[in-house]
Amino acid sequence: MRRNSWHSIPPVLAILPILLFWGCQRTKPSRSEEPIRIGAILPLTGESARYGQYIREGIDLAVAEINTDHGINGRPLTIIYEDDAAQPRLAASAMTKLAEIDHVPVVIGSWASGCVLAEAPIAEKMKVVVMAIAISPKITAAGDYIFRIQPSATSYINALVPYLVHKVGVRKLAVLYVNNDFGLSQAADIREQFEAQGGTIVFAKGFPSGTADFRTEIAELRKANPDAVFVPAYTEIASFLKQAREMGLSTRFVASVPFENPDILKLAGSAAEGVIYPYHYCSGPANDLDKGFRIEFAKRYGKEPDGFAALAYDAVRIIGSSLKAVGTDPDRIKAALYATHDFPGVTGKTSFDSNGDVIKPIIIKTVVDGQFVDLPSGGGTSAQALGNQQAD
Amino acid sequence: MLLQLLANGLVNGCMIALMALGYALIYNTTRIFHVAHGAAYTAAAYLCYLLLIVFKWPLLLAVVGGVAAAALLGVTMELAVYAPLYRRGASDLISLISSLGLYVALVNLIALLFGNETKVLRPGVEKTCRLLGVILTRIQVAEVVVAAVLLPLLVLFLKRTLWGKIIRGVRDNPVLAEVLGIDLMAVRIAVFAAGSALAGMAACLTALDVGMDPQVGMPVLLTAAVALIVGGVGTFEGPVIGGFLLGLIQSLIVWKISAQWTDVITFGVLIVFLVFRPEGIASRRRRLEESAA
Amino acid sequence: MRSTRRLEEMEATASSVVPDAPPVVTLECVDLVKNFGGVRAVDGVSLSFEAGKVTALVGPNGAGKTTLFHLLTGSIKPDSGAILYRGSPIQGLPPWTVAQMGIGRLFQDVRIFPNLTVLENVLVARPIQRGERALVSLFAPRVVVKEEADSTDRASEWLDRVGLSEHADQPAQALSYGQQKLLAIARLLAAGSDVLLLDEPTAGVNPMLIKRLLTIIRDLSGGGRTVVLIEHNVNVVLDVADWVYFLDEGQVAAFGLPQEVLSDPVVRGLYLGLRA
Amino acid sequence: MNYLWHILVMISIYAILAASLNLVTGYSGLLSLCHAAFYGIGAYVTTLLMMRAGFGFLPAMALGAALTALISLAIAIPSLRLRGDYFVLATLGFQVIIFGVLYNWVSLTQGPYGIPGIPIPVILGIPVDTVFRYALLSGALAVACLVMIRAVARSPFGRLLRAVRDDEIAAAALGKNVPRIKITVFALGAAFAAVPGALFAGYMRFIDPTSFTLAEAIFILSIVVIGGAGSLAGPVLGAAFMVLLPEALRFLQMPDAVAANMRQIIYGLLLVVLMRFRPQGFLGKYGFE
Repeated sequence: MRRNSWHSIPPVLAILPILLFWGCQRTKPSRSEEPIRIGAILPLTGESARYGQYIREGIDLAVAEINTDHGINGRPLTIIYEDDAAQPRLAASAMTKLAEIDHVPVVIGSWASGCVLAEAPIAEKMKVVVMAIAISPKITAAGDYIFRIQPSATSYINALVPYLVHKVGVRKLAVLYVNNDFGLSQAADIREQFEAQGGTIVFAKGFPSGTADFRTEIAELRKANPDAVFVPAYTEIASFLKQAREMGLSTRFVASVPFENPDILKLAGSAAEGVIYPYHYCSGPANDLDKGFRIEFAKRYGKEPDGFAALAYDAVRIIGSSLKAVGTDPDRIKAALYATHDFPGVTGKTSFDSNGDVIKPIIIKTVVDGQFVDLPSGGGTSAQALGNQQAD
Repeated sequence: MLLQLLANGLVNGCMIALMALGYALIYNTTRIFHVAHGAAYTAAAYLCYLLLIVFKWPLLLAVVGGVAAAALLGVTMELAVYAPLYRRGASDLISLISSLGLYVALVNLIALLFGNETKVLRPGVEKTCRLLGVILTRIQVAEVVVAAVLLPLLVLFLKRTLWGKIIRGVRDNPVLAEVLGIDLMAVRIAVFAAGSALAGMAACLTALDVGMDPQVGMPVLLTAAVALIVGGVGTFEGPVIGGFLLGLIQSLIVWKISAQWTDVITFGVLIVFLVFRPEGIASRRRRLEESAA
Repeated sequence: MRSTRRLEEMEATASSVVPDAPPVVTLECVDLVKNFGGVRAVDGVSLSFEAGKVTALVGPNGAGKTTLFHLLTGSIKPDSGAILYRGSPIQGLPPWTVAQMGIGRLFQDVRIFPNLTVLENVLVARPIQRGERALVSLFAPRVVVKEEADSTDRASEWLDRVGLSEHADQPAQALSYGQQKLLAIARLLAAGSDVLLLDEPTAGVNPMLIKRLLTIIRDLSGGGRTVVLIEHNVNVVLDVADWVYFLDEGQVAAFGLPQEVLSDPVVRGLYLGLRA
Repeated sequence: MNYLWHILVMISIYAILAASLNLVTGYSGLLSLCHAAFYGIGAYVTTLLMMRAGFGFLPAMALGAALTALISLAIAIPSLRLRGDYFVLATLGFQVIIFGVLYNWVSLTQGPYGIPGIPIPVILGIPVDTVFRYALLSGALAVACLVMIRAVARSPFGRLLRAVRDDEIAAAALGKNVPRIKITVFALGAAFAAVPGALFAGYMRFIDPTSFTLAEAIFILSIVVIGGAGSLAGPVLGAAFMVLLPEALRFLQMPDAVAANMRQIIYGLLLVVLMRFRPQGFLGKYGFE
């Protein structure tokens, strides 16, 4: 048992490099009749896997539609998916692999901001265009090749605060944020904006991602008695709302982007009624394009599209049209993206600013009778949202 | 306000205590740092979900099913992994690493089968009761009732009956116990079944109250392990006391500081106990390793 | 008090037996007490050990002999009483400090390092090696190489002495139990201990090896070292011991020359009767 | 080729991590679950020294290693009188605490935001700005660290470590100051763990606390165990295996929806099976028995 030597190493060790080299051999750069490959790095496992799944659904639908419509100038579009489990290390690995082995000109994703920031230097160096679906304000300055289809977290707050102050009349605001980069930056942004508008923040505390029990915070909130509670969080907010109603906390509840998630409605039930939140995708079909998208999506997946699916769908279509126009050279794709102006997307007219950040309308929404609905006076016009963007 | 905080701490303490007592049963007897206990916890919650939501079983049956599933999984892990290691005389560290492997594999299997998103067993707003200004949901009341019945009964059972004696005997000296004709493997199976069933009970009740996702097991397990050390390894009332203490401390942290510091302070408490009172609250004896040469 | 003589008498006798050479007491303990829970394992024991002599501790199981060794080597701390090494108190010092002062110990269950080779077991025991400092081993490898060559020579000598040279490169766990005892003794020798506390050196060892062991023990005490052994084998005690302490229930019940103590009827009843 | 260079960088990083943990766990028998914390402290200290104090990469890394060793003392001194499970639990506790501090001390570490824009390491005036150059740098540092760790392991100090692992009571009875030995090896392991931390920060050019979690600590430990605790080549082989395994599985045509979970399941089962049938790992001599 103690006499061991190299021959006792399991054969699997020998197989690994072979597998690896076989993999390298197998994926040669494409010829003209072969499919055009682009990459996607998403959290397909781990705690954030559900978002990866939504995005995937949007991507797959867009790709299917492009391919039934003659593909990219006759060549089919295919997506090579890589999982990053929302871990920057794995995102960097996946980015290098996609750029180096698969020679993709464009990578969609990732969803986690930290992953995008880890991808960015590699993408810059290897000249791969990244179309992130991530929210952190830091991505704005991540690099020349880095675009994003989702508005920056700050622009949501820019749209939300005037609504809260002027339409709802909130003077005292409590903030209960998920303690990660998203929650922290939302809390900081709203403090700045809200206080600038003359309001006061009467309570601000963080909680770890995944928290399911908010009863102690709720007891405190009852004492602090704010006009509204802003909860930038993921599905944790469902538990919060449920418990807040159970414990008779009767203020207005304000959420952030991840709130529009059918799971949250299912989890929170009637407790989700009346929650106000900013979003980038309307509930009713915004335009004819969106109407078609919703029908096709329902056909394919048997459900309503999610806002991330819609963003991903737009992203693929914008990339697809760039590919059609300029081919697969990343630098030319990049230039085409910067030149994109008022692209008709299912999430509204879409442009990119000089940082690669998206310019698109942000609307204020709420929940009525268990449905996400647009608030009529909350914006929705491109002009107003654009105004907010430029103020950013 | 204060009463509500105490009540919240108490309800959480009940669940930590259940989990910690189950963990203590296994740890005290087998000395395995059974991380996969967290996976048994998660599995119980998901089976309860499957029975209740998918198969539309009645609530009580679904909970029984969840508890039974945890017990079955615990016993299977013992038979398939730990027992062969024990027979080979492998060290605790081998068991620990195996246990980590089991945990990773099982949790990912659950994620594969059920998806990564949060699930709740009772969507929507729960009916509440009010008592002295304290608001509790019916599920929370059920949690307290179950814990109030199960915990004293179990602790008394373990302290007073032959079974308790056998388990303590095995803990103190497994070799001697075997010489005395105790079927060690049967005792191990029994503690894995009982300990995992307790984890399953805590899991089902917690899932009914606040829902679950595939990753819930590890933090619960770690909290239970801390409760065990703080309360006192080698006793059966120790983990229960430790569980309630931790429940209260965590409620206090959320109130006075912020939930984001809960882990740091919980494990800070662990370190303080490990260094200054490794025998825990409940044990009067110092640990043998400390004094004997 | 069951002891046949009082302590002062014992000492008087001890010095009167060997009038010509004034004895040098290297290690002694005074009124040592150690309780375990409610049990008095060591109950006011006073002993002294002389250089160049072999002192045997005998007594029934549970008499407190091994506990006494634990106390003398600092493994456990006495509740009260003093331990003096060459006149200065050492109670409460950690075991490695006690060992560094020159008090070595052979464990009842040998405690060799099973995964180290036989040679390595002895090398570890060499005192004050500069290469045992992490930074020296990292940044001054030449010093270490030289020191190691020297250490290896010395270690090989000790292995030769106990007759284990041919096993030098085997893992220590491959040795027989008796050989492991010899290895443990070689380790003690390499450590350069002045006082050797041997806990049942002959138990479980075959007669051939016992002979070799006893020769080594005699040589050691002849060379001026203080040897203390816990021993159940009467013949061994009669063979090598200069003095015998008889312990019972944590107290010294008798002291004297081996023949005297072992022929004492009380001792015979208590001890030999049990082990006949 | 960059993909292969990238994998080489990753293997180098994990080889140093595993080899340094091997000093603590394999040679000294101290199962530690806070190695990711040292890795993280190394990454953060190096990053902060480079970005806030203008240090070069190598001096920042060296200072990072020294500081990590210092911090490890605060962990080692109270924990080392604990044995077995208790020691493991204490290190686990410190892992959680250090992660919590990195995560919540926003003013110093930028907490969950992470630190982007870490400067490219410049070695002897040459910017390490391609994956190939980085592979050379990390490979060179890995070789340097492994040579040093080998020197330690083969020295009388290494022998002493193994003796303490086998029987610390016997070692103490031979005059060896067991706590000091343990504290020394713990600090040494921590110092070596800071080097891959610096490499990681310089390579990713972005760090956030989520790279230094308990799961990462378990991952490093499993590399040591799989490669073979207490052997010199084991950690390198283990690191290669554990880095290549998920990369190789990328090329297996598994349905994407299950692939990632399957990878984790395979990893978990691999640990279980290995412990059952080859507890000393691929190359190890010592199987925690």
